[in-house]
Amino acid sequence: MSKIGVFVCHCGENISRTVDCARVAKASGQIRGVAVAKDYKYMCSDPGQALIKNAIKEHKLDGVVVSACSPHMHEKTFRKAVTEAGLNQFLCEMANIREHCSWVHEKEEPTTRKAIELVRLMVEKVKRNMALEPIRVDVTKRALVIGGGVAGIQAALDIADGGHEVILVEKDPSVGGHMAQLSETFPTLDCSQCILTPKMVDVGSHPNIKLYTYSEVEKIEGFVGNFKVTIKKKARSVDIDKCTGCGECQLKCPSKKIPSEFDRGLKNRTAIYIPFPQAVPARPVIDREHCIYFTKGKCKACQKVCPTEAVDFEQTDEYVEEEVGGIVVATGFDLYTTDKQGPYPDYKGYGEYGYGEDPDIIDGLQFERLASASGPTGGAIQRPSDGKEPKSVVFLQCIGSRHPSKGIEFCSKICCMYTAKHTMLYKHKVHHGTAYVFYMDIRAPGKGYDEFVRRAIEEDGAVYLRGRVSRIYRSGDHLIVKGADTLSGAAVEIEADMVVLATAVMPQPGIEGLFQKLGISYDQYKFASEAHPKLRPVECATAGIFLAGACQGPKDIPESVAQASAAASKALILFSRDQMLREPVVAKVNENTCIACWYCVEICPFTAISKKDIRDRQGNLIKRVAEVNPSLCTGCGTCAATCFSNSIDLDGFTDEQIYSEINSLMAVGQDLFPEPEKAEGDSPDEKAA
Amino acid sequence: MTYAYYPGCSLKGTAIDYHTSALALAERLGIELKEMEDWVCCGASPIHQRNPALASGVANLLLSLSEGISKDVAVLCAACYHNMKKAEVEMREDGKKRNEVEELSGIPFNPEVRTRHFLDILDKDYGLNALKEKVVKPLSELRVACYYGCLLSRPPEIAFDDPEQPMIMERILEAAGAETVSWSHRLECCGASHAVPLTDAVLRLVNDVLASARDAGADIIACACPLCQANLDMRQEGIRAKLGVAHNLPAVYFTQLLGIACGATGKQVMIEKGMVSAVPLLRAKNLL
Amino acid sequence: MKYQIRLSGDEIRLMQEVKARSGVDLAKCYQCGECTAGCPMTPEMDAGPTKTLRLIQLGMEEALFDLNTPWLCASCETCTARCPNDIDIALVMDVVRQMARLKGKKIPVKEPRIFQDVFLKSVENNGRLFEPGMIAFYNLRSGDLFHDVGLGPKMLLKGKLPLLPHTSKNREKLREIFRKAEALEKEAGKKASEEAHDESGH
Amino acid sequence: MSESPQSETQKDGAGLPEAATSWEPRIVAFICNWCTYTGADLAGTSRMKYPPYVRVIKIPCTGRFDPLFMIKAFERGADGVLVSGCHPGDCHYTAGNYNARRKYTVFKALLETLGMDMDRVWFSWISASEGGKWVDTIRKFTEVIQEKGPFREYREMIDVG
Repeated sequence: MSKIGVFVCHCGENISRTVDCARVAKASGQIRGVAVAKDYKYMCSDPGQALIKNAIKEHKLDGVVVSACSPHMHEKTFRKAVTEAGLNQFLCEMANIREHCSWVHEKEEPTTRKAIELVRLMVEKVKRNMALEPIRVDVTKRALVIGGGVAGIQAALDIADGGHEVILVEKDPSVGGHMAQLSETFPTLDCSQCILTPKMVDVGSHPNIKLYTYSEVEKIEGFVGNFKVTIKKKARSVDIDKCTGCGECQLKCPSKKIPSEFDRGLKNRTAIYIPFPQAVPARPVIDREHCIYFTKGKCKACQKVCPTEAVDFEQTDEYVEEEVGGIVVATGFDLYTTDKQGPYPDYKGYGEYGYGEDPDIIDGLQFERLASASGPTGGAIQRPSDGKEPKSVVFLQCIGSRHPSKGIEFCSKICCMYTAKHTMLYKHKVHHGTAYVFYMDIRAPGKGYDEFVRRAIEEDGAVYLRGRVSRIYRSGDHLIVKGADTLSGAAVEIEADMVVLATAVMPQPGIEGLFQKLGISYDQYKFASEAHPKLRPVECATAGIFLAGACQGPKDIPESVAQASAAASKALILFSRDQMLREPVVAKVNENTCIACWYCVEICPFTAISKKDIRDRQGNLIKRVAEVNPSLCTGCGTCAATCFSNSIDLDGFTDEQIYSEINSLMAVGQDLFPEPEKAEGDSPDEKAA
Repeated sequence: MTYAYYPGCSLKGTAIDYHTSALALAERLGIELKEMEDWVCCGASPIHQRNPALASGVANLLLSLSEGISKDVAVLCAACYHNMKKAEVEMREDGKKRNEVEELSGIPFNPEVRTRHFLDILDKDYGLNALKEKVVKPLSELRVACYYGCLLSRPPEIAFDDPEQPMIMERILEAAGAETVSWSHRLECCGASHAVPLTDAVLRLVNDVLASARDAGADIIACACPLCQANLDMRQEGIRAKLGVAHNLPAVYFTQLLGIACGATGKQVMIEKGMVSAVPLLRAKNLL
Repeated sequence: MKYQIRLSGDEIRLMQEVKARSGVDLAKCYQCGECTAGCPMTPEMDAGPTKTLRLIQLGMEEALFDLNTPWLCASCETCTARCPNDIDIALVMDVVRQMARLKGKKIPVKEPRIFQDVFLKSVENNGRLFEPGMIAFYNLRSGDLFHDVGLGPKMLLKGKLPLLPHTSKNREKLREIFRKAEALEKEAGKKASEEAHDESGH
Repeated sequence: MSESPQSETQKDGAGLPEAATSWEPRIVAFICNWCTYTGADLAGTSRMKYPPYVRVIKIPCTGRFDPLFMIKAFERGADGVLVSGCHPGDCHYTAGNYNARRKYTVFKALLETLGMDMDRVWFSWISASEGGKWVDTIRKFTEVIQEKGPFREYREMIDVG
């Protein structure tokens, strides 16, 4: 007969507010096989853990059920505690009576009953748990960093400086990301490129970093410590080893009217192009969609002019495989657009602002390019329609963001700050102009941030209006902006020369494709989800994959950099060991009953099952059976549920365990739910009666 | 092509020209607008301003009158369209609301009934290509400002085109050879529901709409609502008197222009009914 | 309006009553002002829709029914269409008018109310609107005897005003709906105020 | 399948809760550890509310779900069974949820032929971020089961069998 200990946590009042914890403990004590059942205010605290450890020793427990929060929260804590008391950690399970019970139900009888049943379910499972040992696997001490913006650059440099090899994959022809597009950065107004380009150069020249630009992750196999990554190097049509980056080809290219991605459509580029002068690598790429040779079959002007014969029209996409132990995802963000059919088809555009068709209504990144010394106007603020200097500019915050009827509820976090910065950049260049800002709330809780916003208002004279804008329309030379100032209660109409929309920060369009390949989860907006919002903010639920920067949610530069270093340190921790332990949740085959139908081999998503010959001493084949490679098996259990002869089981989630859980739910006859008063006189001896 | 036609009160009074021109046009296109018998007033804006539930109850009564004619109710007036479509959409999507309205009106709701504005019928059912074939007198060189007003596309759930940037009337009139102008006040409210009690405010709103159309270079405004047309047409004199602005910009129904394009005479579409006459303009463009 | 208010926890009742009548939850309103920004009638209004909603949120019933804003609403629904939180603001304006009437409040701007009554009376009487009768009756009631009087003869000349009312056989059915709706709104009022009372824990 | 072990509590049991005077629906949810379990956790951390009649059995992946689990649950008195995992394409284990679905489809057809009320079995995709969807699903499912009442037909069916 089992000797199980049940430990019911009050979690302060988080559980006890709606669940009668004392009753849960009392009822648990009456379940067969339970040797001891106790409740305590904070089971995860030191005294709480001590209580468990003492009980294990005192009652010689062979299983523990901690009835508290979600196992995702504290399973590790309690498994560690029972190990310290000499119990195998896999003999400890958690009954989730907080997230799945006390927090989601009212204070009523069925809630406490549910808590008791959840305990009983786990008790029945633990009775059938087996002492297991974690699986040891070798760690490949190389990292993959996906995304070459400031977060990816920082993570790559930190890991590389820590002495490990890094594979950095960037989808665009150059690293740099959005930060390279910015003019100046808040709250210090230092030049973005001045602080970023040295890091870009470091990434390009670091001996530990292998840089794949114009490349994408095609496939990922394996698991923490042992990932196998297939990278697609898109055909650049230029041999970057031969090319010297002289730029002759760009000058001669006849196809010159392609909107530049880097300048966000405010300037044109050629079909063979280096995205911007500071690009790393400073090597061109041919945009095959627009190249005259690729579309019409004639031209080759670039090839003729190239002094090193680097242009290669025959180049094809190339696939390379890399083995890594950990992955940092730093795929960044893009901006929501107000277009009717933008890159985010799930979200409505802004018809009331003309669906982004008016050239003088631009977004924040376009304004950055206008204000940038390296931008299309050389840093002069000129409106796109006619190049005139705008005398009044209206900045609109919360476009897309905090706008549930357009499908987005979150705050984009960075717009309050960059809009204040924009008003300053504008006023520093157009002294007699007026900058108006429509805002809903000012969110500037960073170091020196609120002071910065006040400076925009007090020193640079930006006019802040608290309200949203209902419509923007063109009237001759001007844009009419119809907004409101709720502080005065007035409707406000402004004749503007240019309007700048602080549009929502969104994940890269289509990024969920990559997240699916990585097997990591993401939220409704397709921002990657962290393992725990507070305590594991840079890890994914999938071990060995870490998050950095705005792919996880809107972030400014300091935050992205900090998170990138945090992700790098997580990777370095992973690489600090030669071997790592994995949960022993793996499938095992009963060779006596296996009928060699090979359905498991076919269905296993990880090719962890192979065919094994069983031979007698003479080497004659007796039979063939399935065999699981435990270092490849991830424990999904598909094989166990599929096996025709029921010969595969999954450690930790065996058929026996699951059936006992099901049985326990429906067990009756045992009055586990006496009213508290009625139960007063019960003694443990009566329980089997 | 037969539709249950609900004219509404204005079309039998101040907007008799809208009714007549629509019927003349429909006949030329081979569309049958069969008037529902014994219809009542939808109550326009005052009805929901008094009691929103009452508006839905009356709308349900109106929808039920289409039985035996067609599941599609053709409507020309934007206020009627708004009240009926809003009730119809709400009842179809919200079971609780549907029960309430059925209870109040004592009439079961038929979820297959659809309220259709005539613009939508021309665009989707009849089709622009078919329409083009019927055009005998293209509206060439006529610069038209298409005016939607507020009620045709608000709330967005009842809109039959993009609620913020509809192009349906432009598409239709362009198919008839007209040149349409791009202008800012296509969807701004003209204040028609206050035309009687708050005339001064309404003069301001109408003046804004007319000025916007004029600045965009329009010769004429095309309307799809009797309240809008009456307001834009009749208030020009008040604007001249009170605000000192003379617009002299004809505002007519899109059905009148289409009727002419399809060969109807001026009389057949009652083009002479407007306070600001469109006749001289249309003569100058050789359309009359 | 007075610029000091004292909050006691009861203020939520007004919002609950509006919700019971309209289904609109004004807790969603974050006072962004977009409704006021797009409203065509703001030049004539004393508060604008945003502030009107705020008064409901704070339970300021007296101040709310003093406003001309709900009565100047032209029902164009621009506010509803643009509200970032999908609040049917135009419906709230309708409901405020309705509540004011049922509670017997003095209406701060009489003309729209008279027009509403006269219009619906005409509809109720004839089943259909009789425009000349309605206008004449409106002028009588509002005391503005010569309102728009210049337009009448011109419209008659143009044949745009019928001389006799149209009636409909469904007039009775229509009247029945009017009567039932009136009974229901009174009942709903009682229920709403009771519910609001219960919910606020009194 | 092998005979499932008789649980010790079952030996204690005196039968099924047929005579319960105030009947409460019994819903068993088999949910995957990565998506739906975490989504249900999120519903908790967000303090959303739903009826307390669902009992969760955690499995690593819906791929582990064996339709026989469902049969067992009904046999032991469940009135409804919910299976929920990651969205198609989002499976932590690449394709487990897809396999589960495929298996279930085949099984469903079989059970329907046998006259089983398959409205008592729901399959859904709820991701780690969809706490609200978990709550909605439980609410709706509970409503449906409450409307249908105890699953007497099944127990009668197996009694006859």
